[in-house]
Amino acid sequence: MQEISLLLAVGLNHYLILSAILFTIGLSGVLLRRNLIVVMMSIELMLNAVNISFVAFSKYNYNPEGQVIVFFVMTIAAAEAAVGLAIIVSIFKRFKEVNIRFFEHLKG
Amino acid sequence: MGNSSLEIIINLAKTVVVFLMMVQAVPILVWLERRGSAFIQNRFGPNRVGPLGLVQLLADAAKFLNKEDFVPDKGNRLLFYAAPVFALIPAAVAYMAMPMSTPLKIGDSTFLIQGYEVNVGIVFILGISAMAVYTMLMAGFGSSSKFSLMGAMRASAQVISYELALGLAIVGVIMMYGTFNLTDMVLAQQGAFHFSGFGREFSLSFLPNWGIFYQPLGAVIFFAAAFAESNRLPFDLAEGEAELVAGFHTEYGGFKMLMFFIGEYGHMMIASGLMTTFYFGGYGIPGWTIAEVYQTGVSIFGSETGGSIFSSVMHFLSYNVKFAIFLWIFIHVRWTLPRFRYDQLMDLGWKTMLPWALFNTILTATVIFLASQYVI
Amino acid sequence: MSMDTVLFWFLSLIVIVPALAVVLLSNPVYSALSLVMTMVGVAAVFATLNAYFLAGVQLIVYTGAVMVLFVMVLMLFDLKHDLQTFSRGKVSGFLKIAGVGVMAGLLVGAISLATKKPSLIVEGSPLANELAAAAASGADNTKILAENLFLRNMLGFEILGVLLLVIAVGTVALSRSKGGTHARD
Amino acid sequence: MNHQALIAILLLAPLVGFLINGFRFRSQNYIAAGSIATSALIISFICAVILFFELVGMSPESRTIKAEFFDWIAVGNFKVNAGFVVDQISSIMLLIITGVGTLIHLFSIGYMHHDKGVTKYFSYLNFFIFNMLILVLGDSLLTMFVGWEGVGLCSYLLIGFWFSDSAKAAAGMKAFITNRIGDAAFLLGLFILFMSFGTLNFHELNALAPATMEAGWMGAVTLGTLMLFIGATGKSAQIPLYVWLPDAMAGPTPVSALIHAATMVTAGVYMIIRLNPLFVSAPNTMMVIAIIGAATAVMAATIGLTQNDIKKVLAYSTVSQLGYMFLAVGVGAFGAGMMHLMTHAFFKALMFLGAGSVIHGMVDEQDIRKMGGLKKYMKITHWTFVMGWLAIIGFPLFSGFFSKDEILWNAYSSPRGHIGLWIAGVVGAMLTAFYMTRLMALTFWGKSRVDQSVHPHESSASMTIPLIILAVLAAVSGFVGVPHVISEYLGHIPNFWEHWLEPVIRKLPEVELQSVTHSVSEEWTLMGTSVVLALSSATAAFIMYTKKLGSADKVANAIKPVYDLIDNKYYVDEFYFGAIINPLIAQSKKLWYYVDVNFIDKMTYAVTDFTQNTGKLVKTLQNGNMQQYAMYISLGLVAVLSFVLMR
Amino acid sequence: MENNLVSTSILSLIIFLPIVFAIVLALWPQKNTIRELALGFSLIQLGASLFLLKDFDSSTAALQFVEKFNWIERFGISYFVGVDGISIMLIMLTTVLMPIMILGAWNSIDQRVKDFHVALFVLQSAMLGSFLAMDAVLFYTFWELSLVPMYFIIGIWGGSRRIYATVKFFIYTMSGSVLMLLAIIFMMRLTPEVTGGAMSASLLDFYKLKIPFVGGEFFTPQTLLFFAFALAFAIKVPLFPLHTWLPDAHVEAPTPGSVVLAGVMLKMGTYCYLRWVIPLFPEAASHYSWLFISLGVIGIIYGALVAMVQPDVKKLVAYSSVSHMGYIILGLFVLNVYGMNGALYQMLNHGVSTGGLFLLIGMIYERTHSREISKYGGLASAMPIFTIIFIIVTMSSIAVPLTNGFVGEFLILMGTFQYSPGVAAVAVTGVVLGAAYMLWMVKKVFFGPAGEIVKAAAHDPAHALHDLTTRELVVMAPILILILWMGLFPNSIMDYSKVSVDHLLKNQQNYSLEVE
Repeated sequence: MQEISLLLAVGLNHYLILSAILFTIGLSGVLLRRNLIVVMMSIELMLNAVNISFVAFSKYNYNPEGQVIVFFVMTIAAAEAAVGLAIIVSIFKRFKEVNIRFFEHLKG
Repeated sequence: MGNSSLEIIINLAKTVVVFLMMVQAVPILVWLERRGSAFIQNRFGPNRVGPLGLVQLLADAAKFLNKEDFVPDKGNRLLFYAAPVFALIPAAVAYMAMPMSTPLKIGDSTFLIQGYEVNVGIVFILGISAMAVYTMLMAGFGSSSKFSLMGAMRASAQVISYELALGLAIVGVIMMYGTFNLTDMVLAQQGAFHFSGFGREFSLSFLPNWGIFYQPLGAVIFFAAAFAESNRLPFDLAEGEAELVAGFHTEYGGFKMLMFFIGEYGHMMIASGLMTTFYFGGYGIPGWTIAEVYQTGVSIFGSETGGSIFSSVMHFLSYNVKFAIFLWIFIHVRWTLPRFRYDQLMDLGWKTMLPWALFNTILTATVIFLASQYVI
Repeated sequence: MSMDTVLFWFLSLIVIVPALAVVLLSNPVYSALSLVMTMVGVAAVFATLNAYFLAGVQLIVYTGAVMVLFVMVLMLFDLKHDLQTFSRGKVSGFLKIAGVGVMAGLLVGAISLATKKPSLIVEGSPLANELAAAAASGADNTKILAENLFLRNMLGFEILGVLLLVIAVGTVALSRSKGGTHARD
Repeated sequence: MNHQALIAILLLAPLVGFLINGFRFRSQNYIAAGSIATSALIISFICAVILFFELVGMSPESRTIKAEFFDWIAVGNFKVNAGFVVDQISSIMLLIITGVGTLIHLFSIGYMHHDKGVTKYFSYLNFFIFNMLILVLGDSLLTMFVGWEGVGLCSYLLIGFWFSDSAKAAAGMKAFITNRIGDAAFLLGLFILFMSFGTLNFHELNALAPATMEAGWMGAVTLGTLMLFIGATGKSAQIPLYVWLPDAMAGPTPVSALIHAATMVTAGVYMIIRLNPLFVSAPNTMMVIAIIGAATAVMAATIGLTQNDIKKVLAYSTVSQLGYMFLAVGVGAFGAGMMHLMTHAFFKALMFLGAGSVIHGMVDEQDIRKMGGLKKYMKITHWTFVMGWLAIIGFPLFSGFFSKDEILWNAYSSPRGHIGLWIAGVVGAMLTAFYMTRLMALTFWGKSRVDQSVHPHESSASMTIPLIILAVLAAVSGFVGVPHVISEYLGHIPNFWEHWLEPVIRKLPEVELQSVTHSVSEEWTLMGTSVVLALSSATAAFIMYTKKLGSADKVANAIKPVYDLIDNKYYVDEFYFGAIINPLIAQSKKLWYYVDVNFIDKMTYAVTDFTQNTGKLVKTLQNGNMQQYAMYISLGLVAVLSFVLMR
Repeated sequence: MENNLVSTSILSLIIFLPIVFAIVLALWPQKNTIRELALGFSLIQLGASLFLLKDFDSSTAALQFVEKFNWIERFGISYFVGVDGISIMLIMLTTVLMPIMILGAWNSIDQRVKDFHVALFVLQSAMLGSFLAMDAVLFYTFWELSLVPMYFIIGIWGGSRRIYATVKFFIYTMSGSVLMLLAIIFMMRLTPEVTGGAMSASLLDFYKLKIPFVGGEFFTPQTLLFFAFALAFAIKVPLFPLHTWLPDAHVEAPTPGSVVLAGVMLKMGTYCYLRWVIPLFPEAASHYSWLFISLGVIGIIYGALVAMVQPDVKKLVAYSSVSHMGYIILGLFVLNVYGMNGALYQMLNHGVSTGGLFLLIGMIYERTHSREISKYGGLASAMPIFTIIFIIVTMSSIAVPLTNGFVGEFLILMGTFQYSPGVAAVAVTGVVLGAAYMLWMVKKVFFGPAGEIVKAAAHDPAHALHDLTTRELVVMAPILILILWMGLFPNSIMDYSKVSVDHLLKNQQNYSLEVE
């Protein structure tokens, strides 16, 4: 019964777990993928996951601040993508590849 | 909800209907375009198959369906196939949010004459239609052809660029009406021209209360941007249909090509619909308010249901008339204006329209603020 | 089995399957397109959470702009000779996968343990009532958001504006190419 | 004219002379420089004479003139004024300094007239006199110390006067540093006395001197006075710090006469006499002083036997004579010590000036083996030198005879004396007679061994007049303190000296005095013995160095090892350099190299290296692989999460 | 004391005038008048400090000319400055040396002149601030601020190994300060028990603290705090064995840098012992005085021995500084009236005489561009006036009576003797060694036959060794006057500090300062 009700009564938990799963998927992408663009996309995934939990909290706590944050996050994500892609493009121009190991050239 | 299953069924049916409506409008538009262009160019156009060449379209459809399903050798099959399908979806989904008439009330049930009502309709439509870009990109990439890819790039860059101007033009409207809801906007444009502000009332009885009178600049920008959004002349750089290869769908043929056509015309329809809704009173009839129409219907049919049906029908007609006019303008413009150069296109988008749209936004905001705060 | 429940499970699938595809598919173009799918799903999730405006914005910003950029860039690069998909290193690979797995488990466990109570706001308190009333009418949702954004978080908003300006300039500077019709030097 | 102004003029006159000459130091006008300096000294001398007669006019018990100018240092209980005092002891010193000083200044005019730095020379001389006056007039140990160091400084400057000769500059440095060693001990003594008595004022210290004799070595008085005595060994060139004085002969000869014979080197003796009540209370110190004095007297005299440089002979003679003075004060014969100080000042200044005259006449030749027979070339120099010679060998009725005899008698007869001390004294006297006669013989008598190119000549009047005056003084000054035994036969000449000093000299305690009794015949016997021995040794020397010139070498060859030892000055310099100075420098280099460069810096480098190595270690984590960074972050997150959950 | 603006805010004026000057100099458009302007400014500054000296009341130990404003109220940090007998003379030393330094640097600094003077003025402000600050945080601010201009002075205008030297200098001093900052914060957290609740960084409140102390145990608050402070200051002093930065810094620094480093900056360390360490941690200070006395004595002898074998003049003087600073530490930690007065006096002496030596070395370096002792010799014939002045300053450095050095050294040794005769007996060897290395150097450089450099100069008229110019004489005149004046009339200067020192010694266990 317990399990069925868990399946049926969708609440905050469900959204948070969805968010958590999405987040870890994104994280694994960041950790494992070699393609810089995919890594950035995984970062977007993580951001989205967090956004979901913000919105969910916002709804279940009746607090619109959560949505404001999401708004901000989106804006920053867009900015990040722009800059990130610009960097990636310049890396691509230099190396004709977008492997993340090219960033190792930047170490001190 | 007691009658929820019924509503679900009816709503689903409604979506199908609206989608079919949209799809079916395409052959008509194609015919219209071909005939219209023929007249403009002083030729005959399709006139052999059926009366006035109307059946030509069916013949064309048959031809499309029977054409060889050609896939470029090194192309990406998945994307190549997915692209035309995706071309349809955004247009259809967006179009469904368009309010086309007053709700139909039959008994306890109310049926909206639109696919579904979205609270933040504008945002929704913009968001969905923005996805059209992927179509081009997928097609361009999937074709594995330089021309396709270049066309896709150009087209998508263009779309993204003009989306800004488009969106900013709408901001003025949104501020003015204070809502994202399209139906609310239509309702706000009822009656004769009047507004209150600066501590007094203004009214002009001979003008309808349309957005175009409040947002002329916005309307122009929106309309121009809409052309660019739908990749039509004078902004069809990506395709260069008349003289170059056909842009991102160079490699396409047959039914897949048809789907792209449908998608493109769908965009045109969305643009026309939005134009109508934002600036030309939506489904409203100039000089005849919704309540008056409803009352007339009630008086004619003697029942509220009848009044409702009458109102819906009348407004649907009104909407479609305006809609058709804008569609015609699209077609007309296509065959009358020359094409921009690509850098001119970008300059226009970024250096002319965007600043003006910004100016419009700021002007609107200032006026609204002043009107609400100060008395003349 | 209400509509919401069905929608949630459906959308979960819509979100998670493409998300997995993003990470697992070796062709980055497919990854990007899968991500678009996820974004749309997330937008839908927002909509189920009554955040319609955000859903729209999600569509406009993410699918309409950000992801387009990604896809464009990917297509521009046209990475035919695909790279090695996953990073090498047995130990670090194991650590990464284990870390992610453990984190997923921990997060899920933590969430299901921690938030038995759906709301963090004391029910029946004036604030809760007020907010509940505000939230009840979906129409006002956007307005509340707007008020929050432009009244309480004005500074943040302005800073974001500045950030965007900086980003714009920075991006132009970064991607300035040599040669071409617009070349300056 | 009040006393304070007199003392001020006395002090300031040389200072003003110093300043005037100092500011025009580039001038080569030796007449101007000399007259400025000399007149400053004459002014001082006049003041000194006036002050002396003021004292004479006073009653014996209250013979002090005090002058205080300003508070110098006043911290806590410690207060020292710029205070000066003229009493029986300092007045004699005053007269000697200003008197002999004037004569030497005068002599210098002639001696230095060809030198380029003559003005500088005179300014230094005046400055020396100024410091010497502070030394003797100061009413406290600290004021004395000011002069004490000041004369050291001047000595340094004057020894190194011809600084372009590296050896001469080194000699100056050696003098200063050796003196500094003594000064360091002097400072310690000063601290000890201040901590025990709470004052550094001579009169107060003397008044506070304990009545009972202090036994043992670690008592405040014994230790304090010992420390002061070490200071005195430095300044007065006693064992073990005498080594600088022979080297100090590098300076101009009048400087040697003034500083290294007549005045500065006697400062140690003067200081002990100044503090005689205190020293009396410390018999152990007195014993040490006496032994050191006697030892120095003998040892320096032996070295004097073999020296061939005329000034070096005189220098060792000075060391030896100073030894006599210390022997005197060591046995409690402060009066005798003081008297020998005075007579020595006269005859040694005379001999140095005479030597200077010889050197001048020989055009800077100092080696006595290249002289001889100078008697006929420089008559005045010869005869005045003879006076000095007679005085120093203790020829009866010459000044040296009285003072030296008094010392020898006291060395034997004093309760703190000892027959051994007397024997040492007599041996010293014999040796003195021998080497002085040798000096005379080799320089003035016998055949001339002068180089053909050199034409010896008598010096000018400005040089001979001081010689004559000093010769007279050397001859007759002994009569101010004629011993009783002799005065009985000379018409009862009163012992002015004893009367003059009596109020300020503390007698040895009655207990001790009564423990020894000596008869007059003993005194005669001893006196006779010493005189006879000295004169016979002088005769031997005369014969060896005039009649049988080769015999000296034969003797030397006969006792070769001893001769070599003596000829090399007992290898003391070599010992000091080998055992102390060179190891010190070598160890310092090692210290610097091992401690500073290799230990402390290496330690700090170790710290920095540690930081850097840690950084390098951590740097490997920062390999540029961003996914690994992300991994660390996520692992950290996992850790935090697990911690939060498991808690 | 009139209540006009100048007298009530004279201390702020003295601290911040140099900053104003620095700003004016930085903005000054004409490049060729910078030196004159800077000199004028430094003279104004000297005038201001003389004004302070005139109004200073030497008969009281209380804090005078106090100014106190809240700075960071939440932590009780205030802008709190005041002057008493301990600091007044160091203020004078700083302001007196400043014009001398500027005049001395007239020719030796020939590039980035403006920057140099700006740095110098900022440095002066920082040093004055740290002497006058009565608030721990304010003090720390100035203390750290003083490093920055010095860093640039050595790093920009220094010799060939300047970067090494300046980094060494900076890291050494910084690392000490960090501990001090910790200690200050710790003490601030203790202050509520004396102020009744509010936190305070005021030194006067620190004085009231009773910090627990257990003799023989290292890990007691007072002992730890004591060592935290003492270490910071010991590095600055510098106390053996933390001295190795000093020779490097001195050798590489330009002449004015060396002067200010030896003249004033080292005094900041010793001054702070007197101001902070001894009154704040009385039990620990007396309990561990043996340690500092031993280190001081080792420093005296070690510095002297090592100085004796240095081939470089500047390094020799630098090591002599180590030796002299050892005397000061010794004087401070014997904790009696002689030692402390002597130490305070010796701070001034060392500033004057070592500053003078560095100036003189700078003058000769300008002419010959060499500091190697072995290359010199016979300089006295070529430059007699220079030689005379050098010898006078040397005499001051080796503490010959009637120069200033003697008074300080004598009092310190006397204090040491009172503490322990044995220690004094060891320390007194420093007197001998001091004479040895200085005279050795004088002999090698000035005396003897003409050395390499003098010979070269004789053959080459372009590099002729001309004697001191008028400007250089003017630079040295105040130094000589001070040397003799302070040697002859020490009371005229010690009178300003005696009351304060007495007060400190009498109430060492229970120190407090009144505010006038």
